[in-house]
Amino acid sequence: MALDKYQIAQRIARELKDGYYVNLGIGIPTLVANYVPQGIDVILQSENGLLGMGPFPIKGEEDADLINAGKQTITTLPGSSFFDSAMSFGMIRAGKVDLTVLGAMEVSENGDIANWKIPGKMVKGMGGAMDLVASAKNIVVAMMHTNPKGESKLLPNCTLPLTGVRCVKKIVSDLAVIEVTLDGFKLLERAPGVSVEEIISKTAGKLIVEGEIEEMKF
Amino acid sequence: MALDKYQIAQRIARELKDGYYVNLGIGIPTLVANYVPQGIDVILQSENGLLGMGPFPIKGEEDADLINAGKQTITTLPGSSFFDSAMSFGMIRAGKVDLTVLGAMEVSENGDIANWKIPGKMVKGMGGAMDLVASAKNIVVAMMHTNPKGESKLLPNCTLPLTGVRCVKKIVSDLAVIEVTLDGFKLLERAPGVSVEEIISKTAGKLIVEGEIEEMKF
Amino acid sequence: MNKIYKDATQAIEDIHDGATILLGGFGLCGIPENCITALVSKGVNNLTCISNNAGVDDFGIGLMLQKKQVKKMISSYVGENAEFERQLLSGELEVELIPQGTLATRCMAAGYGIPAIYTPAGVGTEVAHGKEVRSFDGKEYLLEMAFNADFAIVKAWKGDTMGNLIYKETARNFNPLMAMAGKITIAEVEELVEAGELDPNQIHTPGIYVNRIFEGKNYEKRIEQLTVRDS
Amino acid sequence: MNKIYKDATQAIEDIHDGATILLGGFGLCGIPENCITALVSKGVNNLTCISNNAGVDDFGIGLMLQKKQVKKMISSYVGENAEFERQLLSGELEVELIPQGTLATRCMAAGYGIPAIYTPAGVGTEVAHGKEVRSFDGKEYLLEMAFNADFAIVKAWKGDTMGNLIYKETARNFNPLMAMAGKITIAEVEELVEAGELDPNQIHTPGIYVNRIFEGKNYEKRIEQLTVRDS
Repeated sequence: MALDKYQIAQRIARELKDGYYVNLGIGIPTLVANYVPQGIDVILQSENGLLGMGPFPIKGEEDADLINAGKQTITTLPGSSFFDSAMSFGMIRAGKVDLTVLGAMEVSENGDIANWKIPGKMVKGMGGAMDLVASAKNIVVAMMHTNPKGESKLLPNCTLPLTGVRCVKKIVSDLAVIEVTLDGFKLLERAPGVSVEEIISKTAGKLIVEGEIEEMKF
Repeated sequence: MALDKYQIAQRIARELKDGYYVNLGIGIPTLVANYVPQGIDVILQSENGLLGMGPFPIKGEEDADLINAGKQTITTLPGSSFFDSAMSFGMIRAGKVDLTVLGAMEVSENGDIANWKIPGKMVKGMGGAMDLVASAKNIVVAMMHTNPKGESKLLPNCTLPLTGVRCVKKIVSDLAVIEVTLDGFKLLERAPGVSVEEIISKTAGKLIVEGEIEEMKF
Repeated sequence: MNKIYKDATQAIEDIHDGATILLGGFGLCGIPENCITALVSKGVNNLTCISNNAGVDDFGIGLMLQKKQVKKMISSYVGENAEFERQLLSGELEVELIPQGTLATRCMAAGYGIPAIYTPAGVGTEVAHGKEVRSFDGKEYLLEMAFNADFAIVKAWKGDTMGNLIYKETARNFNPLMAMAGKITIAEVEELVEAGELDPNQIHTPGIYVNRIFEGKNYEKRIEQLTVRDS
Repeated sequence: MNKIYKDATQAIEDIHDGATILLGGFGLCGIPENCITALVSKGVNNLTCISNNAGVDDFGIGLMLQKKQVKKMISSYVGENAEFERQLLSGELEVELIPQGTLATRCMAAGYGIPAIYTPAGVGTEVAHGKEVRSFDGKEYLLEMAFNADFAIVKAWKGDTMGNLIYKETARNFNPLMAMAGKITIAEVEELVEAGELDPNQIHTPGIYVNRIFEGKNYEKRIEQLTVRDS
């Protein structure tokens, strides 16, 4: 069984370590916050100017001046701080954010990522994604392994306009956990019940498979 | 009679306009604050991180955390703000400070200034002076016309290491008010009882004297 | 010295056709609602607007787009605005998309008298086209220029008669950066107080950067994505 | 996550001979007194110290100079320190003098992930020797590199257990800039409070920049130039 989006988030949450500062993108990455392992403190950074993002507000207590980068109403936690967008991207560029999780339309075997534009179809803009991928030491992509037509999104080369080059470190898809190495994609784990053969067949880029590939447990 | 340091400050104060943000250097420039014309509001910037510098504190009310760039204990005024040194020099470089007054050891006829170092004798450092002279739109120098040996400090070229180039707009010395033009020093006013001839004889750089030169009034 | 203006209409009176304007806010959060309304009423045209987003169809900069007052939009993210997309696809509207951190830092650079900055954002992408790429310590960066804008229009929570500003929560975002970057900076505030009422340790934008200030009215503060939990 | 240290001795324990250290403060205002005392006690040597000033003979960085712990001093202004002058003239101490705004901005650049900045300060002077000069819009600027320091040691007024810092008055000066610029940042504070006790709108240095924090003791806060008026 392929993972659902909650399981993808849950698996990514295992990458968290105590004291990590983490930036979570819109979509599946946002869900990671719900699966922070017990006994671990992580601090969420929202690039519109907040460290220490808390959960959604209780109904009726929403505050228009307090939103995250996805423009959702949120709350703060004890120890939060607000700052302007220059400082926010300053700390991102300076490598102070330990883990960045974001979605992707395509990832290439050398770690390039495309997630901001489909020429002629979609022009929403890159927002903060280009800054994040150009700066973060540790970028994990949450994505579906294939597009709705069944075509692989893990490619030898991206076909869409790039967001950043040679930056993705790890991919957690509905089918697998994959590390991006200097030699290409490397299969680390497979989704429960998903065969190595299926992952190979759905990965267009070079995929390294070495030894026994463990099944993820939930 | 040559001006004393208080009269130099008093004459410089006539350059102030309502609403001006002003940075006053150490020494005679500091005294300018005592002669702000009536009916005019100026805001003093201290480059260690304060806008709205007030007078010295009343004895016993001094605060070690509240000093000016000369390291003197000071006070704030209503509407003051504190900021860090990067923002302080940011506003200086961005040209937001309307008038900068500072001392000089030498000024050349093209507006170069030297005021931070005497090789082999004095090495205190430039502090914020190089940032100020490189950035300010409007720099007035308060200085003695000659050194203790009677040698002119208004030169064809500076002999000491420069603080900045082509930046001084006006000089108020004990003898004269001089504008720095593209063609050299231009005599604007003379101290009460000081002759044009004396000023000419004590100015080593090219001095332009056109028409009647008015005497300053106090 | 008087920086106090009666209202938005008076504060934006001299904004002319063809002006370049920085507008604070992120999404609909912390946007200068009063000034946008006044710009729409005034009907000034051919504007170049620099703002992180372009509002929604019927709020924020979207209101100016509807009236076709904007010639060029410089933003980082412009989704969620159908009229914007229509004008963009029809070629009526020029759009320059730049990374959000680059947008923020180009404002700061202007306010700090730094003519250009190096940033890694966009290296190897179409954002790098025509730009200088330079390597420092083995990493590549793009040279990006400070903004040069005629006006900056920002929204703050509190301000005083000297032009000092304090922002609230994430409504801070681009506002302090843009406040530093305009040749003329106009600030609308929810509450305008006398000089001395704000703690000088807590000023986000010192008054030296603010030319005009007024107390705004009738803030709607629309929420773009209302997300709540039950308990 | 624990950023809290017992005292200065513990917080600076791993500062090694030859380290490059940024030290906050302007004159004797806002200097990390506890950490300086601990560095003197520890006797660590061959340090490169980056600080706006070098203290006075018997206070601040002057204490480290007396013990000859400093190999190189990078400052903007070093007057009022006889022992400093002696070591400088005798060649025992290397000194690099840089404009104050350049010093501040090179710290900020490090904290903002900007590898280098352009500044007009020092163009045409000996500060420009060996540096790239570049013209933007007809004005010349020097290229100055971001600092790359092993440690930053700063002093704040209040801090919380997450490392968030608030400075008081002009004791802010270089502290927030250096706090952003160290590979490891150590903050000493006059009062250490629990997370949640500080207003998140008023944090000057967000905790992400601070690795270690402790509540300092026995602050002398010496005044360098006591100037008062009678009434």
